[in-house]
Amino acid sequence: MIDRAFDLLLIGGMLGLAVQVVASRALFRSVVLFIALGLLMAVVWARLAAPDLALAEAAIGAGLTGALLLAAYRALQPAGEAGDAEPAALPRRWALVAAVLSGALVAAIGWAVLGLEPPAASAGREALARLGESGVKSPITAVLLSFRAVDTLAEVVVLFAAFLGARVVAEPLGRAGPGPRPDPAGGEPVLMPLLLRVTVPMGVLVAGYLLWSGGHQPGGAFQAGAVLAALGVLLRLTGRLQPVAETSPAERLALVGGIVLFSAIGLAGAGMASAVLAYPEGWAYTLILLIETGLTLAIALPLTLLFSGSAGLRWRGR
Amino acid sequence: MYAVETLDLAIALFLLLNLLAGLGRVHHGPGAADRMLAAMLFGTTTVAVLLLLAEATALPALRDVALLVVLLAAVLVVAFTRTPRREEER
Amino acid sequence: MMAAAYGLLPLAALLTAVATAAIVFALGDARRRQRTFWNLFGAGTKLALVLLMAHGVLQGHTLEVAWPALPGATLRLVADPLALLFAVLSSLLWLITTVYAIAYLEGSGQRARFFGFFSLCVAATFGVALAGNPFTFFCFYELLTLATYPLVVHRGHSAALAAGRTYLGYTLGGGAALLAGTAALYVAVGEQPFTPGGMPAVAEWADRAPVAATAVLALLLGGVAVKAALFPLQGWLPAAMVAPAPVSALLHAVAVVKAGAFGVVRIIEDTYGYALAAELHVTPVLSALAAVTIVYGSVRALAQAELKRRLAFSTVSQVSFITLGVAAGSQLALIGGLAHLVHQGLMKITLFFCAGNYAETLGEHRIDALNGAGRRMPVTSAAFTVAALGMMGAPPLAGFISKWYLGIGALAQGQGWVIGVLVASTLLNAAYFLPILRRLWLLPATRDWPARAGRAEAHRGLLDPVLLTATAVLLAGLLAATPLSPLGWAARIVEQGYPGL
Amino acid sequence: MTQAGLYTLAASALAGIGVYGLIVRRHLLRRILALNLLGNAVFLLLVALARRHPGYVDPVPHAMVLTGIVVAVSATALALVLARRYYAETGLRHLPEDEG
Amino acid sequence: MAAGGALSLPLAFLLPLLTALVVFLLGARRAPWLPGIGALATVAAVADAVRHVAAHGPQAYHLGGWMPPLGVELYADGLAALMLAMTAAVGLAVTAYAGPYLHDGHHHQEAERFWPLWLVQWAALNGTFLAADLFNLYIMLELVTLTAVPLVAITGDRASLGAAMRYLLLALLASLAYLLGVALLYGGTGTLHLRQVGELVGAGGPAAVAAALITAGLLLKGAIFPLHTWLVPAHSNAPAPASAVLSALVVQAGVYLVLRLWLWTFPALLSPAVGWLLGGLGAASVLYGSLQALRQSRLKPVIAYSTVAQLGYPLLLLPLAAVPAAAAQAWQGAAYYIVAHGLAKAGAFLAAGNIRYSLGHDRLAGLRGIAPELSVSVLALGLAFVSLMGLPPTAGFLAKWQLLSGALGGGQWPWAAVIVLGGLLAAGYGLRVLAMALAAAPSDEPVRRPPQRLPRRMVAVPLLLALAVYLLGVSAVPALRLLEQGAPEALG
Amino acid sequence: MTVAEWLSVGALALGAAFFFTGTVGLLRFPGTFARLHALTKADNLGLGCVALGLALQADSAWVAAKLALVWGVALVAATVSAHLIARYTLRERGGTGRAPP
Repeated sequence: MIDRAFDLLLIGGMLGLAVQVVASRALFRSVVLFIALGLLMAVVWARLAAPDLALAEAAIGAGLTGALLLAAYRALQPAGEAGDAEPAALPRRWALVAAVLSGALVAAIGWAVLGLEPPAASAGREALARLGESGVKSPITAVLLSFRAVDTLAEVVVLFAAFLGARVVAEPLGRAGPGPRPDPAGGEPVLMPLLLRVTVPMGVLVAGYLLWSGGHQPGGAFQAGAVLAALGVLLRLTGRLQPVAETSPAERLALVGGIVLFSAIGLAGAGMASAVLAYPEGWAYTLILLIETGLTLAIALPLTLLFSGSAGLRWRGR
Repeated sequence: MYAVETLDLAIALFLLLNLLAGLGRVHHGPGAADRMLAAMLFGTTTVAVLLLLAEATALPALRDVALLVVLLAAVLVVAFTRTPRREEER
Repeated sequence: MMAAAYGLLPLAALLTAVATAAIVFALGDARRRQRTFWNLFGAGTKLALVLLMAHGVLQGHTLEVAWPALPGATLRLVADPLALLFAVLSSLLWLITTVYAIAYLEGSGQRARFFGFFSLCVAATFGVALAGNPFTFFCFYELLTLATYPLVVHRGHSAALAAGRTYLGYTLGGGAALLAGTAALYVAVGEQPFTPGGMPAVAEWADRAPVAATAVLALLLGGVAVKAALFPLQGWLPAAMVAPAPVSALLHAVAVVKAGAFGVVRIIEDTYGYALAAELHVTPVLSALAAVTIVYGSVRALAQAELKRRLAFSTVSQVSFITLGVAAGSQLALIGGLAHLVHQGLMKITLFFCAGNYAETLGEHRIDALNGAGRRMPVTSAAFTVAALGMMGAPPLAGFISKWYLGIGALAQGQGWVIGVLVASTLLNAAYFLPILRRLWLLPATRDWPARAGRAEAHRGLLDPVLLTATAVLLAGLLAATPLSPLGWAARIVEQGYPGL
Repeated sequence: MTQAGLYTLAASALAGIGVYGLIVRRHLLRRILALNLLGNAVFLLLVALARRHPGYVDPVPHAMVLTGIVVAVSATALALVLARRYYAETGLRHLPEDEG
Repeated sequence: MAAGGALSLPLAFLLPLLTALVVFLLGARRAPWLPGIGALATVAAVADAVRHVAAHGPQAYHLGGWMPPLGVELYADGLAALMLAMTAAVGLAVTAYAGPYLHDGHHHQEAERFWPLWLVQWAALNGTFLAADLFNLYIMLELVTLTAVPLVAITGDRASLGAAMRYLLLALLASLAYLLGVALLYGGTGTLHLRQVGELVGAGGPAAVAAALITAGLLLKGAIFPLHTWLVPAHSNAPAPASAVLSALVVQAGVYLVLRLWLWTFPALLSPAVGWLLGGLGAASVLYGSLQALRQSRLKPVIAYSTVAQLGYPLLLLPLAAVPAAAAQAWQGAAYYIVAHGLAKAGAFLAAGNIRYSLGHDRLAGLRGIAPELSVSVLALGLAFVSLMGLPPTAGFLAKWQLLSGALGGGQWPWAAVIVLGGLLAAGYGLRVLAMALAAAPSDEPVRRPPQRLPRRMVAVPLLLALAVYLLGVSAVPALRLLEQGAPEALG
Repeated sequence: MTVAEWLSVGALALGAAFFFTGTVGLLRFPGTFARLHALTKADNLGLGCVALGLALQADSAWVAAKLALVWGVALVAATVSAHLIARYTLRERGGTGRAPP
């Protein structure tokens, strides 16, 4: 009863937020509502017994995407510009067409999902049954790094490609990223160092913990990487990390080292184990942990750099 | 223990209601800060909901999620206050 | 061993022309002497290879190369007597035209491009001649279109470009029809080699589906009729006159219109077979169209004031004799038509060379400006006279021979009206050629042509080819009775291949 | 209706909202937001479907969504960078064909 | 737990990827030879894969040793092998061309950025052709998109940025539509493996919705009318090597997947009505793209619209696949079309790149009296266009012949008419370009800007690509024999 | 139910009440600063009570410690966030740009 009420309320809130994101006349409101929606999605994942996703959503959906959207919003809404300079909305009849189209889509998908019988067998069931062969105890980590390791490899490459792409299209260093710090004369808020002193070590610890726990419970390289990236964003925002125009060798290594390591171990599988991306008997857990460590960096750094809008970052303490 | 879990869920439900009510502030503003404030409420309440759900649905990992949310909530606020201000953010 | 070597001859001859094109392209514009050498070397080698092939065929060898392009569609080159008739003609005239073109284009730009495509054009013509099945025929037929286009627009001014557009509009449209027809034919009967007397499978199919078979035949003929300049698809030919004289010679005498006429022969005689084509009521239509074209072309020629345009309409008229010979349906008429394939080529190339000489040496393009040119350029004018008389059908020249065979062949089939067409054509030919001859020889010069470089005649490179071809016109008529004359060879083709007609 | 069924329907509704927003709204940032809504809908559908099985939760869709989230944030980040540069060069916040 | 299949399958994905990573690590300036080495290694892997398929039939490689549905399978049948080979040829050419193009002193930064992007894209393309897993395909498609968009924008001018933005938004929408369909399929079948899904999915409503979503996404990625709007600005504003891979490979991957999925995963749904719908879209692409190409005043948009047109032909297979008398030939024609178009289009774009590089513009009217220095590039352009027109002796012709024969054999004359008409229209726009290049310079033209000297390799590469089209035009038999490996029974 | 459970229920109920207060404050109070005050204080107290309530239900000290950690971090984050937003609002209204004392 309460379960049902909770679900209905959650769904209602989620859809209401989504409608507001689209319908809200002020763009800033849309952005904030979208960030709130991210938090709500974390609760949705929690309700659907997907704590891994809730972790990822909390780190990426709420933290990183929010920061990215805010920075982009500011960049597209220049100072001194009065009013809402959005292009006029579609004429009413087109909006109606769009509504009909979207309605049809909703009806089609809804109809399809209601007619969908759960299959007797599924890849997931087999994954659970053969979890023991993977070398890790968490089924999701087993799927990500053993059964379907190539997806994970390709996906980290996607992130790398997005970084490469951003290098091509980014604005010049001075204008890219979140922008200059607002008011040097005013100095930094007195409490900022406190925040950093608590958040950064805690964040690193949490990242390490998530990385380590990926083997047996929710967590893993994604979540750990996302946490580190969020810390990077924080340090970039507070000026501890400064954007620079060149990627340092160490950064290059961090960006691709994990992928190279993953590929190399994967290739070695052809000789040392049964196939490419297979792990030698008894080595699976160790190698997976090793790969995940590399991937954590390969996820954290490009995300930070994408936010920063720069090719590299340099430490400039305080 | 059944009763306690139900209670946890009930409280989570109540908090969810609270949270959605707070969205009114995002809507009405009037200032950008008010909107962010509402988002903060969202953050804290979400943490509480997650903690309750962790207990109610026996998913201890949700506590890690809650920890992440509190840890990263500040990032958003910093992102909001530390980027150049614009005139119009209604 | 020997047989195998013979078997590779068609490929070797084809590749000779392609390689010549490649070398000429690669040499670029600057290296004139090397280009001239390779041009002549390529043309000479090809002619030698083709003559060797003719020898092989006479010896009874099978000269055939085939390789599969697609499952169910083979690229096949076969040297049968009919193929060789066209191949020898084109190779010989290529050599001569090359000599002429080298002299003619002296000093003009883009010669590497010109001679490259020129060679490619001849390679395509050779492929059309030796194509052993409709698929191969189509491939080379389209290649010919493409290779000639840059020659038509060679001068590059807007008139040339407009002519090129017209040319392509017609020929690619025809190509599309031919493609559709050929593909439909393959779908219906699968791949069949060209078979003298018609493909048996086509006959069976026509029994089952006469309407479809007629439609496909119409598509095929429609496709080749464009190049053969059959009325009402002749519009491109006069337009293409903007091209340089050697190109006109090539288009009219050697390659393009001949490929069309040759296509008519292959389709009527070797694909459907005359009997089937007649049964499907296609041949009467074809002969009627040919007759109309003959008269139409001649009438239009009468009205042209420019020499090359008059010659162009003359071609429209003359080429249709070949079609007429095929459509008439008797052995004799077919012999006449095939012989005319060669004869018309020799005559028309001579005429175009001469026209080129007048243009080049005197700077005259219009007929009324040629008064007295015969005395100024006696050799050229003599050659022109021989060829023009041949065109009219004056005995004992080449044109007379083919028209004679056409006439008696048609009579044998009881198609007396063909005689009427022949007579009308001859009269019209006389009407548009004799005034020219009169101006050349009888009227006094009205213009004061400056002697270029002290020469009165066209220079050697332009003159020798004309002499050669004019002599050939003479010989083809005088020696018609010998077995290796065009007529003798045509007779051999018909007797061996189409005994049933 | 089961919990999973409820969420699958929610997912289809969310997809509709996203697509509507994508068509109707022209500001680049809004389009990117709409795409993210659509992405969330797809993820929600996957996860809800994973929950239908009696006795177990299918981990494969979870892994897919985890991957999908990273892909989505990569694409979003690139799109935002591109939108900013586009704006810097053209002064436009929407695609030219969406004018008026 | 055995991998089965040839090791070259995963290598075809991993080798270009690793090269990209190492190039990024070392910097393209420090290791200018590295992309070439990587390209050659990739070509070798692809050659080995093709050899395996030709000799031993379709190859299935089970990554990690996990059989589907648990693991991801790489699967190379004849069609995939053909795509890999075409990609390898184009890839090698583009790699060879981009060297001098980018390292001429003007494009240093572009070079640093181009190489890793392009090599990752190559890996992703190979992955797209090989993946037999619907979700893995999603990631590969995203990878292709996220590398293609920056390649569009690499010059950084306004037009290309707008084009890239539009492309990115639409491509992301397409990916999500695809993923939505995949979610439904997995929900219904419990597997992501292409053929397993095909066996389990049936023809019910959910399957139809899934197929519709997936197809809509792929048609958008494949720029099929009326979802083609993004292509022309994107492809005509990119630098030459990028245009070449975008037109020859990236969009073709979308069309390839449409065929792959309809023939392997949704054959049960391929009713005549659906076939006619998809074929109709293909036909509309052919006609619309060609007509638009006729109206352009710049060279690169002509070539880009020609891409829209050419992408339509393979879709004509779908209505023909259900007609037994048409299926086999149409299948061969459609597959060969993709190969022929890929090579010819890459050649055309690279040749156009030379013209632009040298003259500084690509206006058709400005091509009159083009300098003799460019004659080889013009020749390459012309040769490539002949294949796009479908005239002999080119691969484009053989493909057209097979497709046309299939249509006629099945009595499907409307499709045959589209094919013939499309060829004529292609001739129209092709020769419009070539006429300009053959034309003499207008006499009143002021002194022409001396063309910039072209590096020799840039001259040679487009010509070689164009010649390859002719080599494949002499005989399609080896390629079509390869294609038979693992062809669906209905098309065998 | 045990004493601990009763206590837990009480703490949770109190937490819910705090949250409710915070929300009402956010919605009803006039002025940004007033809302800021109400919200940060009430919410974090609410979170504290909820954490306490849950800690009382927890099976292990590890869980309780984690709950405490969550609350602790939340306090720091909330403090700093409130501070930042206050500064921001001040400056937005043309203030000195200096943090309020």
